[in-house]
Amino acid sequence: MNPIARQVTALLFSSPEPVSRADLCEAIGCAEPRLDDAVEELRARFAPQETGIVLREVAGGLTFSSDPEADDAVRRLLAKPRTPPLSQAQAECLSIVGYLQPVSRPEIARIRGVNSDSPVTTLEERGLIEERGRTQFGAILYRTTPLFQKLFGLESLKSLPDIKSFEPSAEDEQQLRDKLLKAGEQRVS
Amino acid sequence: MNPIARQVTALLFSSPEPVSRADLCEAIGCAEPRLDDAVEELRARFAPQETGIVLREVAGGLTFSSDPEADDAVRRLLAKPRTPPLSQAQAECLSIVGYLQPVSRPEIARIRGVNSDSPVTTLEERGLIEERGRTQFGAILYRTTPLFQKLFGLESLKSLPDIKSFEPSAEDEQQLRDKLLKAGEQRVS
Amino acid sequence: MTTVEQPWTLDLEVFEGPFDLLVTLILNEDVDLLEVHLAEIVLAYIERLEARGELDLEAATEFLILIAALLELKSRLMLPSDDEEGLGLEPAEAADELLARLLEYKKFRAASEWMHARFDAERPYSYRAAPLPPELRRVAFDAAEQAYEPARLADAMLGLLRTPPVVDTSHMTRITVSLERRLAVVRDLLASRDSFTFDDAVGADSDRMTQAVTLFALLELYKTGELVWRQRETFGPIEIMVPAES
Repeated sequence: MNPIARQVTALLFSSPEPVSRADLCEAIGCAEPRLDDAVEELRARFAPQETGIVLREVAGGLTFSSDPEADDAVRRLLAKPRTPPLSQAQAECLSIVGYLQPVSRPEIARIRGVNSDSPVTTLEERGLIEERGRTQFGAILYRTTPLFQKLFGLESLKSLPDIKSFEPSAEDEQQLRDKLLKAGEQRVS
Repeated sequence: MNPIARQVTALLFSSPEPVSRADLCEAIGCAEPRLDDAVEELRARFAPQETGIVLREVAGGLTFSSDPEADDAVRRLLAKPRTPPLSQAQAECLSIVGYLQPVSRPEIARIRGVNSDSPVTTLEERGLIEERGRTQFGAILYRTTPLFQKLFGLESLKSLPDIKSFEPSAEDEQQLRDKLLKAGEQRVS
Repeated sequence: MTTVEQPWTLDLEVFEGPFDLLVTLILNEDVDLLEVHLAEIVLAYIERLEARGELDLEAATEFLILIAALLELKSRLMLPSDDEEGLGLEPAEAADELLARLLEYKKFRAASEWMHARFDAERPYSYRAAPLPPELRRVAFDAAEQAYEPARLADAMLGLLRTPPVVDTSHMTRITVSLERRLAVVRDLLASRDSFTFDDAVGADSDRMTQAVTLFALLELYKTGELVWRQRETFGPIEIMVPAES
């Protein structure tokens, strides 16, 4: 491996957080194009099923993770319980914060139709969302954290799928409207 | 690299501590001689000036470290002044401590309307606030540090922006404190 | 219209909140809404919350409101629209409003499925958990330069001094009927008479919310064995009695 690629590897290995390309260039003292070449070399070297370590681009920077193929062994060694799955309530709240951020608790509750304090608190404890200011009425606003991007393998928030792709189709909408009206009419009888 | 060598790499990468050969064998589920072969392969692969990561055999077992040839770059990256932007939660806690000091953790939580242990701990780690005695009930009291004044460019605590001009009813510190606690209670209810 | 012989069963475990339930209920092709007994769903839903150890009156109330919205929609459709007085929304508007909320919810529900899938796919990647040594977590005093604006502290302080406006809840009196109060009323009646009717329990000029909450109170007491009830004919009076000693 060329010297810059080796330095990048050492930096990514040492840093607890993903490192941006700009910070890598600054620490190494090299120009961006040379860094890009080095990153390409790393990408091949630390590809899945190559060395046990894989290069990932998440949360606005580069970082290493262990290869998923070694997941079982890693868990046995670290006696690590599997990260608890997201509950449905947490996943819904996380989607709302992810797409509407910054967004307040009352707004989350309004969209879900249920009080959402408990899943919001849990997401905050899990480090997936954090406070970001307050509304004019003093309610805390939330946004997602860099850890969210890291755990969801997102390079940035722009890597989230377009929210439009989740919108019910015009057909679905029409069907829902028809059924809703029909439900209302049926109940008249 | 062979599959066992890849697994060993993933394990050493993931573990914050050195790992003994016995623990590696157990986690991977392989016999010691096969592990020894894999370690030999790693020793060549992760030799100094090869990849930026080096394999080391220390008292507790095997571990990775960054290649000393990259020490200067690592230091430049990690020793960058630790003044990341303040989160909203941190800014609120810091302003409460700044204006009301000394102030206890439970009081900070009451004013903000949410548990504030995490931002308070981060502010303490970053050297912006420090402990200053305890209340009669044993809660730790906090005050700002000289580093806080330096990072905010304040000559003294008297140079904090004047709150009275925005909130005329907060004549003195006691009134400000009462108003804040009352606002905090209203937000929670 | 087909008759559904087999009562339709609803696996309530899979629902998150009333919108989720409603969307499913309304869109389920196999379900003839005429055959779905809303009261049973209410009961099953509340029981589920209770079984989970989270009988949160707030959540239960939200659910009742949603069911009430559906019933209200029905009742408004019964009325010629020009007869409506003092009602905030026209029936079509009421339907549109409910529809808009259901659609919005459905969108985030779909996004949450993506979140689940992504989270699971990413779980096998482990990142190194080696935190920075403490001495690198703060800037050295001598090297420190101004990095923050004091105005940030004043802004934060002013944010903390703001309070929410007092919310006008006069239009919400319908949902301030307390379950505890209705339970007490029913228990008093049980203590003083052998039997009484639902109309006795709600009072002569009760509103719909009082009726709904009283029904909920009766369901609770039925479940705990404090009362039994019967209705001899459809739409006839509901009689409530102290259970016979066994």
